[in-house]
Amino acid sequence: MLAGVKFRNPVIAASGTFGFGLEYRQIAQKLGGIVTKAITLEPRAGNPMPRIAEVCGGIVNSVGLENPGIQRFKTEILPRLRNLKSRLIVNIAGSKTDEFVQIAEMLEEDQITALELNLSCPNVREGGVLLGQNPKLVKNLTSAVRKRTRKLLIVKLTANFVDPAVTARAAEDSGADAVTVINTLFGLVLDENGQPLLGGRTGGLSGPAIKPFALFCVDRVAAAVKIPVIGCGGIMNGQDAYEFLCAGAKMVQVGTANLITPDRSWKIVRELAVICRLKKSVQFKKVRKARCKK
Amino acid sequence: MLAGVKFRNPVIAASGTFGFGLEYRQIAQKLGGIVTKAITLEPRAGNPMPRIAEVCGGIVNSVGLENPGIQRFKTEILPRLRNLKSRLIVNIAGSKTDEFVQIAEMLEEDQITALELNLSCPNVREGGVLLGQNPKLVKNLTSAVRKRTRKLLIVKLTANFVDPAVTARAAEDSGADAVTVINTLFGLVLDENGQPLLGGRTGGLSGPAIKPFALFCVDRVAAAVKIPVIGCGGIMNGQDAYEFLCAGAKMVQVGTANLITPDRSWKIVRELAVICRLKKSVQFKKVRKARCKK
Amino acid sequence: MNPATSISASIIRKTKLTSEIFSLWVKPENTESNPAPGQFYGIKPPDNADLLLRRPISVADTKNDRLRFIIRVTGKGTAALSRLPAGTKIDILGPLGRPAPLVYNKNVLLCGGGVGIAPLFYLARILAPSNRITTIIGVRRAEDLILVNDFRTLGARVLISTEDGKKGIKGILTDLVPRILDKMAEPVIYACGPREMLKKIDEIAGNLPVWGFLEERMGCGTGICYCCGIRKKTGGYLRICREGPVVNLKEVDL
Amino acid sequence: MNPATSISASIIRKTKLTSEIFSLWVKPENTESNPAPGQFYGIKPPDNADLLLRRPISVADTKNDRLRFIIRVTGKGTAALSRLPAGTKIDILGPLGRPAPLVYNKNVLLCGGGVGIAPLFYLARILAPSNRITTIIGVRRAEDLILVNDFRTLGARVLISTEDGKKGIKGILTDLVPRILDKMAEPVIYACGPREMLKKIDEIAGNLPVWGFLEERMGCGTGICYCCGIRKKTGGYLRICREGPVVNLKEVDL
Ligand SMILES: Cc1cc2nc3c(=O)[nH]c(=O)nc-3n(C[C@H](O)[C@H](O)[C@H](O)COP(=O)(O)OP(=O)(O)OC[C@H]3O[C@@H](n4cnc5c(N)ncnc54)[C@H](O)[C@@H]3O)c2cc1C
Ligand SMILES: Cc1cc2nc3c(=O)[nH]c(=O)nc-3n(C[C@H](O)[C@H](O)[C@H](O)COP(=O)(O)OP(=O)(O)OC[C@H]3O[C@@H](n4cnc5c(N)ncnc54)[C@H](O)[C@@H]3O)c2cc1C
Ligand SMILES: Cc1cc2nc3c(=O)[nH]c(=O)nc-3n(C[C@H](O)[C@H](O)[C@H](O)COP(=O)(O)O)c2cc1C
Ligand SMILES: Cc1cc2nc3c(=O)[nH]c(=O)nc-3n(C[C@H](O)[C@H](O)[C@H](O)COP(=O)(O)O)c2cc1C
Ligand code: FES
Ligand code: FES
Repeated sequence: MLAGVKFRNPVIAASGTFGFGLEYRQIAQKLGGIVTKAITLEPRAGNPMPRIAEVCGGIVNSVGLENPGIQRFKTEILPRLRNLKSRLIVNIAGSKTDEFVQIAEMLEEDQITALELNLSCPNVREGGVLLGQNPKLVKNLTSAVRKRTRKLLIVKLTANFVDPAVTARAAEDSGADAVTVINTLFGLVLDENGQPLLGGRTGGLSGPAIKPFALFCVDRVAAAVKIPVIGCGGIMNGQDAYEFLCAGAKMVQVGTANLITPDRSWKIVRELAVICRLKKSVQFKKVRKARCKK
Repeated sequence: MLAGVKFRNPVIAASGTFGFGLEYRQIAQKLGGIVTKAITLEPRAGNPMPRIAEVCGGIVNSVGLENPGIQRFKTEILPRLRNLKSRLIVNIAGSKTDEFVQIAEMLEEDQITALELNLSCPNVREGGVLLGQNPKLVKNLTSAVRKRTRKLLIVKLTANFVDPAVTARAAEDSGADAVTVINTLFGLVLDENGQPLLGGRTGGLSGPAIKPFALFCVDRVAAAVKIPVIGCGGIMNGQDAYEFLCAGAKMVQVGTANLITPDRSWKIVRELAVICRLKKSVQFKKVRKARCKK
Repeated sequence: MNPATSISASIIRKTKLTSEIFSLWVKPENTESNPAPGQFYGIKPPDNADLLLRRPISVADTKNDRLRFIIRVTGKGTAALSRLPAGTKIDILGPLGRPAPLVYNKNVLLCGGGVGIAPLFYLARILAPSNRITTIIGVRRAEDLILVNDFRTLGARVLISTEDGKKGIKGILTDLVPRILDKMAEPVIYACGPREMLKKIDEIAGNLPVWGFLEERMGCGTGICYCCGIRKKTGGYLRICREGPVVNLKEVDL
Repeated sequence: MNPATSISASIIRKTKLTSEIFSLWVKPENTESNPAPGQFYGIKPPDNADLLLRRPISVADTKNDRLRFIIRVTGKGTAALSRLPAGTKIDILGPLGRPAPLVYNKNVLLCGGGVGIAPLFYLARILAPSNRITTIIGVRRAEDLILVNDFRTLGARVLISTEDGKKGIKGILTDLVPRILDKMAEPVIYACGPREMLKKIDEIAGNLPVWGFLEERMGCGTGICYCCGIRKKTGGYLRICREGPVVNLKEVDL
């Protein structure tokens, strides 16, 4: 249950790590939902190869925004996602507020439950600063999209060089229904000669390596806003998911783990169910208190 | 060589991970230098136990600022560090600008090469915001200390919720001789019941898990300032150290690795020497270019 | 359809083929898997937080329900796999990717550079009964040669190039290709090896289609992460793990 | 002085003592190490990015230059160690910490809760020739008992408490302490086990000093990270790895 909408279970496949849901529909249906790879107004080619590097406790990716654009998403992909038995969330990216708004307007299809605004895109107007690093831009963007969509509106926050509690409040104040915390951390990977390994030069760090930081952010954001927090970052198993719930998340997103085995999120659903039953969620309340005392 | 001062080699033991240099003097002497554990004006007890948790690819510590205070540091510890054959850097922490300044004034002893300002302390006046998250505070603090010390002045930056390139510029503009990039990332560790494991509730994440993020920050800061950058974060071996130099650092600090084996930094010195000889540092130039094109 | 679930398999035989290359015969538990030539598996290195991702490894042969992988140690993942003794259980995901197209009654040319010859062996075994097969194996040092006799046993003609000149012709694989192609009627070419080699062969082949077995650093191996693209001549990328790994080289920008 | 360099050691014998506890005899290479009772080693679990830190493990015995460790599997590090076969090389750092003070011609009482009895065995072996030793071993289930006969072989009197009542008295270790102490002249007490047990024993002992073997989560084990403090009654912390692990319980706040 998120902002009045029911989900089969609290585990969602994170954007960019489950394609568009076409490859593993049978898994997608068993999850709480799936978030599509980011969609932009125009098609994007993405970054040059290689796009992925393995690092200690995680991966760094520089896929970039490769996607067919909103038009082809609607004509070629959406129809194939019809009758999906779980919630479909579309991740939207753009470089201008206007692009986000246009895409949002084009996604009024019933089969879509929510839009997730991806704020980790370099913002053209502010010289390399990410949209998501500027609370004012977050506010403007969220309000602008809010006015044009009746879908559930989720804002996906970055914790790179910005306090996500601040941007979360900006999103909340502007009508967001929920926030996803966090996106990847910035990462640079050099090869043995000290040269950048990734085609995109730098990338985004995800996986277990970012889990303690992501938990910190979720805990902090959950204390700062009233809208639900979707926890994300390094969740590899049911225990990890449980910890995010204890830190104050209402639901979780699983990213990197899907790359290892496509049914990993479904395994996490089952593991989490066992743990929650065991703990009878008594712990939840305790933790919540521990957090609030802070 | 850092801001005109010669170091035996480019590897320094990072603050908080080599005590006060008393425990392993024989190793301390072989390094470029050592940074002491943070010193405050008054003695501090630090956080309750447990103070350390192991996580994937790293550790999260909540030691806090346990230290005997500047007075006892001067009377009990400094004399025992006399004739150290490497550079002694004192890490200073405080909750007010004034505290930093007072400590700086008390550390005019010849045996100290540099002061390192630890900006990762919650700032009392700004409601939980870290000193190091606010460029204006960084500016004021650095200027204030700069006026009172002739020592090498190093500012240790945090990359938690702030762009270290921005605070690095603030430090540079205010007379800092170098910046250390980065301190630990925020981290929360929960136990299997979802309860905070650390006595201090939250802590600082260090070790290999933060290396790609730290490299990103070093690369970014090195492009933003002219003063030398000391790279820090997840350096476990010579190759790691080499990568930080390639990313634009002039020297490196080794933290977590010292906890595993006290002579690890010395091993890194030797490994780094081999690598640099092999690569004849041709690579350095190439990388520098790659960076600047960005 | 790619499988969503990984399977447990036991290493039943491990052999060292050269100083750098080893062969694993594995037996998947409780499943039948019928990979086609060109397909690969994602092999999970032993549990270590440093080795999160699966390693894509082509099927080099099959026997009953057993799979053969031939692996060159190039980094920490393959090194970790090379240390596993027979009897160890490993976690594998597959078969993944689109198979190589099969042909009948053709003159087939297989070009394998280094360990790239491995997936071509499985292809050769399937094609051998109904095609005439010529194989060129190119390696740097004679001691890096693998599978030569296995190909001969299939009835294939085998040519060898070594850079040290100690076996076959002295030179690189692509030196041999023009001479061989000249003498082949309507050849069908399959090639696996470094990008430059594939590129060269494609040039030499002119209008003939060349089926290249491509490699790229992979995230998922299952088509969901978009990490393994190769640029299509018509624009955009195709995913090597999903639309590949075997592609018509005419259609991509190498 | 704590060593700065770790040493390589071979596991020469591994024995399972109970379902959870195993014993390792290891032989350090190229070094003599003469740990004293109460000291410990930092044992590096096998290479895995998930297991960065050393595990502090007390010396349970020595023989020539060999060291015995008795380890209970409580988490992933000790589990990983328990899976290493004899012959494996492990990386150890030590001896670390301050030894237990030794006494002569005394009535010594050793109180070991669970695997806490392990370091007391080494102490007992050193003290046995010149002291009268009484040992109390407290465990939950009779099958968790270890070292009982070893202590008897040293000539020590051994008393047992089990919570399931299947061996010795039914109850906990501290139930036995008052009765034993009453009958001992000028006893010297050493205790190792859970904090509550140490606390209770210290209370029971009144003015008698109790040498407690303390545990805390450690970062370095060598005194440089300040992660392992215990509050001193006089204020501030002492480092268990450096000023301990054996401390006079009267001086600390348990
Ligand atoms: C479809 C396909 C089939 C393959 N079949 C075989 C085979 O049959 N035999 C064989 O020896 N090798 C094969 N390779 C190459 C093999 O996957 C890599 O050599 C291996 O992943 C390297 O892993 P590592 O841990 O040893 O190296 P590291 O450099 O430590 O690996 C780090 C990361 O980079 C990836 N990586 C590094 N090099 C490559 C590469 N060349 N291709 C893809 N990913 C790479 C790894 O998978 C890992 O994620 C194949 C590759 C692909 C894409
Ligand atoms: C001085 C000293 C001597 C010890 N001697 C012995 C001994 O002889 N035999 C024995 O079985 N155990 C002994 N212990 C306890 C042993 O160190 C822990 O049980 C072990 O570190 C747990 O590691 P793990 O990976 O299995 O558990 P995990 O819970 O996975 O460990 C996670 C982290 O917490 C630390 N940790 C967890 N529990 C403890 C603990 N109780 N004490 C210290 N660190 C802990 C680990 O070292 C590791 O860094 C001793 C502890 C200390 C401090
Ligand atoms: C290969 C890859 C591609 C991703 N693409 C996107 C994306 O398009 N949009 C987005 O908001 N997040 C994207 N992410 C971030 C993930 O959705 C997720 O927030 C992040 O990886 C942290 O979670 P994890 O540690 O579970 O992977 C991507 C992550 C990976 C690994
Ligand atoms: C146990 C511990 C204590 C630390 N104490 C301090 C400190 O007092 N002052 C400080 O500036 N940094 C402190 N740090 C941060 C380190 O100096 C270093 O910046 C950080 O750990 C990242 O480097 P690493 O990944 O190599 O450990 C501490 C780190 C650890 C692990
Ligand atoms: S590796 Fe993920 S799409 Fe190919
Ligand atoms: S564990 Fe580091 S000081 Fe004791």
